[in-house]
Amino acid sequence: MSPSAPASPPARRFADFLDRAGMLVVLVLLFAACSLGVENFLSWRNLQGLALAVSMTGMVASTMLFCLAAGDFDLSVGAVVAAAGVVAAVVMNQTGSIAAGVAAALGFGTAVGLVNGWVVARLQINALIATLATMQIVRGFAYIVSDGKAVGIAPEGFFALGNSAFLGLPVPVWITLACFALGGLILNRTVFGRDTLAVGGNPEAAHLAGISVARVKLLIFTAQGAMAAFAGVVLASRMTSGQPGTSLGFELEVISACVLGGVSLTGGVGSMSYVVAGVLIMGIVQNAMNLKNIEPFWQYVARGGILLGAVLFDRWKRRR
Amino acid sequence: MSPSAPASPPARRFADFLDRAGMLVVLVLLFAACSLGVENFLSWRNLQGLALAVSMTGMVASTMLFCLAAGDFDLSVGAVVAAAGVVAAVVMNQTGSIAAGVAAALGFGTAVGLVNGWVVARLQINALIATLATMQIVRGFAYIVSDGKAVGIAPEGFFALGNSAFLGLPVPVWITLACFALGGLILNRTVFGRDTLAVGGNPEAAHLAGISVARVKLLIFTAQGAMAAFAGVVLASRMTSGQPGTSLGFELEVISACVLGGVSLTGGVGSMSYVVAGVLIMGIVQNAMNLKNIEPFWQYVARGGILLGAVLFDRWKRRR
Amino acid sequence: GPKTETAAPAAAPKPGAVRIGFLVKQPEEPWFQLEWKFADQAAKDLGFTLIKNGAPDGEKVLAAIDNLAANGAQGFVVCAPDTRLGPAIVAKAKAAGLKLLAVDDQFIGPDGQPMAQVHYLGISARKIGAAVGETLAAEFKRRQWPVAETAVLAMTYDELATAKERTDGAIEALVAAGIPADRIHKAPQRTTDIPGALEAATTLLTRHPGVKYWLVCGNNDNGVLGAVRALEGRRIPVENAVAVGINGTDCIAELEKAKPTSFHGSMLLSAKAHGYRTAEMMYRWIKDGVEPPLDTRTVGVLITRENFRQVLREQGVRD
Amino acid sequence: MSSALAFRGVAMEFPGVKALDDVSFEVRAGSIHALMGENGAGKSTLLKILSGAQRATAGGIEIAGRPAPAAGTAGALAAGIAVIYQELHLVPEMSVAENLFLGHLPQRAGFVRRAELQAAARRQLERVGEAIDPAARLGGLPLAQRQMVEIAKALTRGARIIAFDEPTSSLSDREVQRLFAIVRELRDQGCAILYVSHRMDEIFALCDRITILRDGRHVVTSALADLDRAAVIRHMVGRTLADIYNYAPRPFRGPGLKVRDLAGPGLAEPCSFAAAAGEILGCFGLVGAGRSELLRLIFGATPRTGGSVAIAGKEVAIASPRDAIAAGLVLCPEDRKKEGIVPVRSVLENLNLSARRRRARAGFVAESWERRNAAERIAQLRIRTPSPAQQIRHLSGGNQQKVVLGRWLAEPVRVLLCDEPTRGIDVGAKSEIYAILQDLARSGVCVVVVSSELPEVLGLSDRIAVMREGRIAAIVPRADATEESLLRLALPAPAAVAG
Ligand SMILES: Nc1ncnc2c1ncn2[C@@H]1O[C@H](COP(=O)(O)OP(=O)(O)OP(=O)(O)O)[C@@H](O)[C@H]1O
Ligand SMILES: Nc1ncnc2c1ncn2[C@@H]1O[C@H](COP(=O)(O)OP(=O)(O)OP(=O)(O)O)[C@@H](O)[C@H]1O
Ligand SMILES: [Mg+2]
Ligand SMILES: [Mg+2]
Repeated sequence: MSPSAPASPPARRFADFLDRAGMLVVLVLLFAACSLGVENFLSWRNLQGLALAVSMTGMVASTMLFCLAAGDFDLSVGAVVAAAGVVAAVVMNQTGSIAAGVAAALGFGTAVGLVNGWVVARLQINALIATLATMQIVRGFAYIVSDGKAVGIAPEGFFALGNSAFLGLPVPVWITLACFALGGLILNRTVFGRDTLAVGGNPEAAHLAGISVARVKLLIFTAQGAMAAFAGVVLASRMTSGQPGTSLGFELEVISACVLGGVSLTGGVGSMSYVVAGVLIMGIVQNAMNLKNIEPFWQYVARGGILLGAVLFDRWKRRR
Repeated sequence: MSPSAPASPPARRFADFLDRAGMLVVLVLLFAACSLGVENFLSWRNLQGLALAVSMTGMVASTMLFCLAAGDFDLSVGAVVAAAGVVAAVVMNQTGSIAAGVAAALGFGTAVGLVNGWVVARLQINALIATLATMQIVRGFAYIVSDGKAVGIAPEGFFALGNSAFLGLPVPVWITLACFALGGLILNRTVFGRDTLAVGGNPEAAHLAGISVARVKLLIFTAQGAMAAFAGVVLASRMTSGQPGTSLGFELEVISACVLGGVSLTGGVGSMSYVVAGVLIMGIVQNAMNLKNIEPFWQYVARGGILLGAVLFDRWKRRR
Repeated sequence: GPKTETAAPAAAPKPGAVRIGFLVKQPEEPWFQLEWKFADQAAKDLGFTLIKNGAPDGEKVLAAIDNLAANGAQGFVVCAPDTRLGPAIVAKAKAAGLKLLAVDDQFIGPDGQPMAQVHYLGISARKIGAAVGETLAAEFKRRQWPVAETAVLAMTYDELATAKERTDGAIEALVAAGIPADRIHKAPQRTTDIPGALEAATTLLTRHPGVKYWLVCGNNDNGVLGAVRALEGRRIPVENAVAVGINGTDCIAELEKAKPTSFHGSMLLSAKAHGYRTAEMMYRWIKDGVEPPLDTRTVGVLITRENFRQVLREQGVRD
Repeated sequence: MSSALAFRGVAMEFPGVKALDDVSFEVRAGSIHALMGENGAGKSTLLKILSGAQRATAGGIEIAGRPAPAAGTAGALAAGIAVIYQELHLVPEMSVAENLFLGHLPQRAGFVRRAELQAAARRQLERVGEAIDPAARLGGLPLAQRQMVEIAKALTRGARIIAFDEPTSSLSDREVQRLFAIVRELRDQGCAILYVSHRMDEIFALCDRITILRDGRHVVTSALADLDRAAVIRHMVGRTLADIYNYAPRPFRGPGLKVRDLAGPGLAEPCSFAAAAGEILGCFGLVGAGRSELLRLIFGATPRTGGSVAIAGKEVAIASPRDAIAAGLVLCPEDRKKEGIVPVRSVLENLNLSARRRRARAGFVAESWERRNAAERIAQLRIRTPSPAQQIRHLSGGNQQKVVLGRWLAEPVRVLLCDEPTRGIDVGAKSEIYAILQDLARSGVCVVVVSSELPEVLGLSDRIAVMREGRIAAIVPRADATEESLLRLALPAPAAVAG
C-alpha cells in the first residue's frame, strides 16, 4: 500500500477531525444555535439547571455505555432507580441512619445487577428478556415495599446530597462529571475496558484470547445495577422521598442517548465522548423547547425532528 | 466423524422435536397448568376474551417478526396505532364515510412506514434512533390532530369491525389468525420471506448475492406501518373512538413477545410459530393473573418471574 | 405556530413583566390541556406571560422549576406527579425565589399530613371518588336492582396515589350506601388507557359470570370507558350497568353517541376554576402582593347525557 | 484474441490507503488467469470492484469489449460475473440449499419452489463432489464444507466470468483436486476465470496466464509458461526466495505437550499423543478429520469430556482458554473472521488482545508497551496497515491472519497450537512465518501445526500426526513421510467406508 496522494493537509486533517468527533460536532452546533436563538439559554442559572436535568441520565449512561459496548443492554435501570429510592427511604426512616439507607439501596442495586449479569452472562438468556423480567420484578418490589405511595424521608441531612452545591455546581452534576471521567478512564485505559470492547466486538474471539466473557459481563451488569441504585439515591435526595413510580421509560432514554451519540447497539464500538454528546444533545433539545415555551404536543414533533436531524446531519457529514 | 452413540431412536426423535418446538413447549405446559390451576380459565368465554386481548399484539407482531428477522426493529408502532385511530376517527367524522376513514388511516400508516424504511434502509440510520424519532413525531401528530382528546366516531356501522363475531370468534381474532397464517406463509414459502431472513442473517452476503437489502427493508417497514395502522383502526372500532394517548409502550410489548418466542434480536432467526408462542405466553400470563385476582403490585413480580422462568426453562430444555 | 407565549401587547417581556409557570403532571391529558387553556385565557385577559411545562415525574418537575427560574418567572402553579414531592418542590421554589401554588393535588408533608402551609386550590381525590360512589348508589336504589344480583366493578390503578384515593373514596361511599364489601370487585389496570382497562375488566367479568347488574367506578373516564366496552363485549344489556367516570373531558364523545350506553355520566371537575383562577391568583400575588387563600376547594359536577352540553357551556369548556 | 474481461486503469483509494493504482490487464475467454501478489497487494479489492461490491475511484471494467454496467452487485451478477470471495459470504442460519441459491431462489409467482430447490441444490453439491444434505443448516458445517458450498453457490448462476479469491486456503488436497476439475471444466466451456491464490503449486498446475500486482500496481501480465516460480516470486515480493521452509533439525528439550485420553465432541475415540519442547509436530488430515476439534479441546475452547493435558511434564487443569493461556498454551484459530479477530477494533488492540493482561499495571493498560509491541509485530510480520489504529476489518485477509498469529508472539508461550496458520498468506510472508515458528521451536516452544497443505506439513514438521475420522491414525517421523504415505493414512479405510 502506498500512502495516497495527500489532499491539502490542513483541510484534510480538519475533515478527519470532524469524522472522529462525530456527534460532538452536532452538539457544538446545537449549543451555538441555542445560545443565539434561545433567550436565557446561556444564563448561568439555566446552564446549571440543564446540567442538573441531565445528571441522572448521564450517570446511568456512563455504565450503560459498558453494557452496550459489550453487546448487551439493560432495561431494568429505570425500575432500579425507583426501587433504590424507595429502599433508601424505608431503611433511613427505620434506622434513622443515612449511611444505612444509602448502603441498603446500593446493596439492592448491586444485587439486581448481579442477577441480571448472572442470567445474561452465565445462563445466556437474551438481555432484552432477562432485564425486562427483572425490570418488572424490581418495579413490583418498589410498589410493594412502598404500598404504591411515595415514602417521605425523615433524616433531613440526607437532602444535602442532592441539593447542595460545590463551587457553584450542584453536587449531582459533580457526581455525573466524575462518572464520565471515571468511566472514560476505565473504558480507554484499563484492561477491563478494552476487554469490554473486545467482548462486544467478537465474543468468540475474545473468549479464545483468554478473556473471561462471562466475568466481564457479570461485572458490567453489577456495576450498572449499583450505578442505577446510586442515581436512585441521588434522585430520592433531590425529591426528599422515595418514589416507586418514578423514571418510567428511563431505560429507553438512557439507551437512546448513548446510541444517538454513536455507541453501537451491536457492541464493540463506543466511547465516553459519544455518551456525553448524546446525553447533552437530548438535554439541550428538551431545555430549549421548555425555554421557548413550545406547546407540549409540538414538543413531541420537535424532539423527534431534531433527533432525526442530528443523526442525518452526522451521516451527511461523514459521507461528504 | 462418526456419529455419537445413538440414543434409542424414538426418545431421540422426541428430544429433537422438543428442541425444534422451542417455546411452544412452554406454551403448552403453561396452558395446561392454567387449565388445571386457574378457575374459569378454560371457559369458552375466557378463551374468547384472551384471544381478543392478544389480538392486537398478534397482528403487529406478525409484521414485527419480519422487521426483527431482517435485523431491525420498529419502535414507532405504538404511536402509529394511536395516530391511525385518530386519523380514522377524524376522517370518518368529516366525510361520514367509513371507507374513507379506514383508507386514510392505512395511508397514514403506510406513509410512516415508508419514511421509517427510507431512513433506515437508504440513509442507513440506526433503527433505534430513526423509529424513536418517528415515534415521537407521530405521537405528537396524534395529539395535535385530536387536540389531545379522544375523537368519538360518528358512523356507528364502523363499530362492527371490532365488535362483531364470526363463527363464535370476534372479528379481530380472525384478523389476527389471518395475519399469522399469511405472515408465516410469506416468511417460509416466498422468496421475499427467505430474502428477509438472509438480509438479517448476513446482510453483506445478501447484498453480494444481488438481493436488494434496502428494498427488502423498505418493504418490511412499509408493511409494518400499514399493519400498525390497521391494528389502530381495529382498536378504534373496539374503543368506538380514536385515542391519541393509547398504546404507550406497545412497541416494547410486541418486540418482547417476539423475542420471548425465540426471534433473534440480531436478525436472521425467526418463525411465525415463535411469535404465536411468545404472544400467547404473554397473554396467558396476564389473563391468569387477572383471573387469580393477584394484587396489582404482585402482578409485576409474577409477570417478571414467569417471563424469566419461561426462558430459563427453554434454555434448560435445550441444554439437557 | 408552536409558540404560544401569550404575552401582553409587547412581544419582548419588559423587565418587571409578570411571568408565571404552569406545571402539570400529564400534559397530554385533556384535563390538563383544559387547565392550560383557561390559564392562557387568564394570561390574555390580565396581560402576563404563561410558561407551560409538562413534568411527568419528580425529576422533571425539579428541572422544570430550574427552567422557569432561568426564564425569569416569578411564580408558578403546579400539579405535582406525586403529592409527596411537596417538600422538594417547596424547597426548590424557595431556592429559586419563586412563588408557589399547588393545584388539583394537595402536597403531602414528610409526616404524611397535607402541607397546609402551601397555597392550594383543588378538590379532594377522596371526595370526588365519594361523589361517584354516591351517584352510583343513587342509581342503584332508583333502579331497584336486587343486591344479590348486583356487583361493583372498580377499575383501579394503585400505582398512582391519587388514583387510589379516588377509587377508595368511591368504594367507601358504596359500602356506606349498603353494598356488601364482598360484592365489590377490583380490576387492576395494567395501563391507564382504554385498552388496558378493557383487558382488566374483561377478565374480571369472566370471573363473575353470575352477576346481572353492574355498578362501575374508576379513577378517570378512560378506565370506566374501558369497562363499558368490556360490558358491551360480554353482551351485558346497556340498562343493566351504570358507569360513572371522573373528570368529564374524556367522555364527551361517549355522551354524544346517538344510542345511550352504560356510561351514565362523569364527575366534571372545573377546569376553569383550576386553570383560570389559579393563574389569576398567582398574578395578583406577584403583581399586587395579594396573597391567595391557603386552601381553596372546588366541587365536581355530575354531567350526564341530559345535561352535559349545558354544563359544559356554563363552565366555558365549550361554546 | 478475445478478451472476455478487461480492467482499464482501475484505481481504488481508501482513507490513508491506495489499494489499487491504475491497474489494466485483460482476461481471455477460455483461460484460467492467475492473479498474484503479496498480502495487501490489492487482489481482493480488484475482485470486489469486478463484482460491483465496491466502486473504483477511477477507471473501469469492460466485458467483452463493452463497459460494464455500474449497477452494483445485482448488475454484475446479471452481466454473468460470479465472484467467490476470500471471506465466506453465507447465511449461517439458513439451509445449505438456500445458501446455494441465495438471491435467485427458484420461484413461481414469488413462492419458492421447494422441491426444485432441493433437487437443484443436490445437483450442485454433487457437481463439487460434496455429500452434504441440502436441508442441513449451513452454520453447522465445518469450514471446509462451507467453503465448498461457497464455490458451488457461485456456479449456480451459470456465470461466464468467474473469479476465485483464495478458494483453497481452507481446503485439503481432496477438495482441491475436485475444485481443479471444476475450474478446468469451466475453462473448457469457454468461461473466463480469474484465480487468486498464494499456493505456487496450484498456480502452476492450473493456470495459463498470470497477472502480478505489487503495492496496488500492475507489475506484469504474461503467459504462465513464460515465467518460472522464482520469477513469479521476484515479481511479487521484489526479491528471490530459495527454500521457503528452511528446515534445520533442532534439539528437543524434554517434554513439551502431553495429551492423554482426551475425549470430547468431534473425536471418535480418546486421543493421546506427546510432542517435545522444541519440536514442531505437524498434523495432517482430510477435511472433517477432527484436527480443529482436537486443538480446541486441548486449548479448553470446547469443554472436554475426559482426559488430561500436561505441559512440560506437569499436568495442568484447563477449563477455559484463559487457563490454557495462563499455562503457556495458546491457539491460533482456524476461522479468523469468526474466532480470530475483533473486526471493529484496531490492529493495535487486536495484537494486544491477550498480552495486555500480563503487562497491565493495577489494571491499567501499559500503553507505551502496547504501542511498542504492536510496532514490533507489524514490522516482524510485515503487516500492511496505514497505522496501528486502523480497524482490522479494513486489512486484507492475509494481514488479518498475521495479526492473529502476531497476538501470541509477545507471550511467554510454551506450547503453540496453530490451526492452518498460513491460510491466505503470501509466499514471502509464509517463509517468514515458517522462520518464526522454527525460531520459536528452537527457543524451546512446542509447536503443533494443523495444515491441509501437504508440502507445508512435510516441509515444516519434525513429526507428522495424521488424523482420520476423529482419531489419530499414525504419527510419522519426518524422514518417513511422503505425500503418498500421508494421504494413504488420511484416507478412510475401505472397511470403514463399506461399514
Ligand atoms: N474497506 C477498506 N478500508 C480501508 N482499507 C482497505 C479496505 N479494504 C481494503 N483495504 C486495504 O487495501 C489494500 C488491499 O487489500 P486487499 O484485500 O485487496 O489485498 P489482497 O491482495 O487481497 O491481500 P490478501 O492476499 O492478504 O488477501 C490493503 O492494504 C487493505 O488494508
Ligand atoms: N461443536 C461440534 N459438535 C459436534 N461436532 C462437531 C463440532 N465441531 C465440529 N464438529 C464435527 O467434527 C468433525 C471434525 O471437525 P474439525 O473442524 O475438527 O475437522 P478438521 O480436521 O479440522 O477439518 P477442517 O479442515 O474442516 O478444519 C467435523 O465433521 C465437524 O462436523
Ligand atoms: Mg485478499
Ligand atoms: Mg479444521
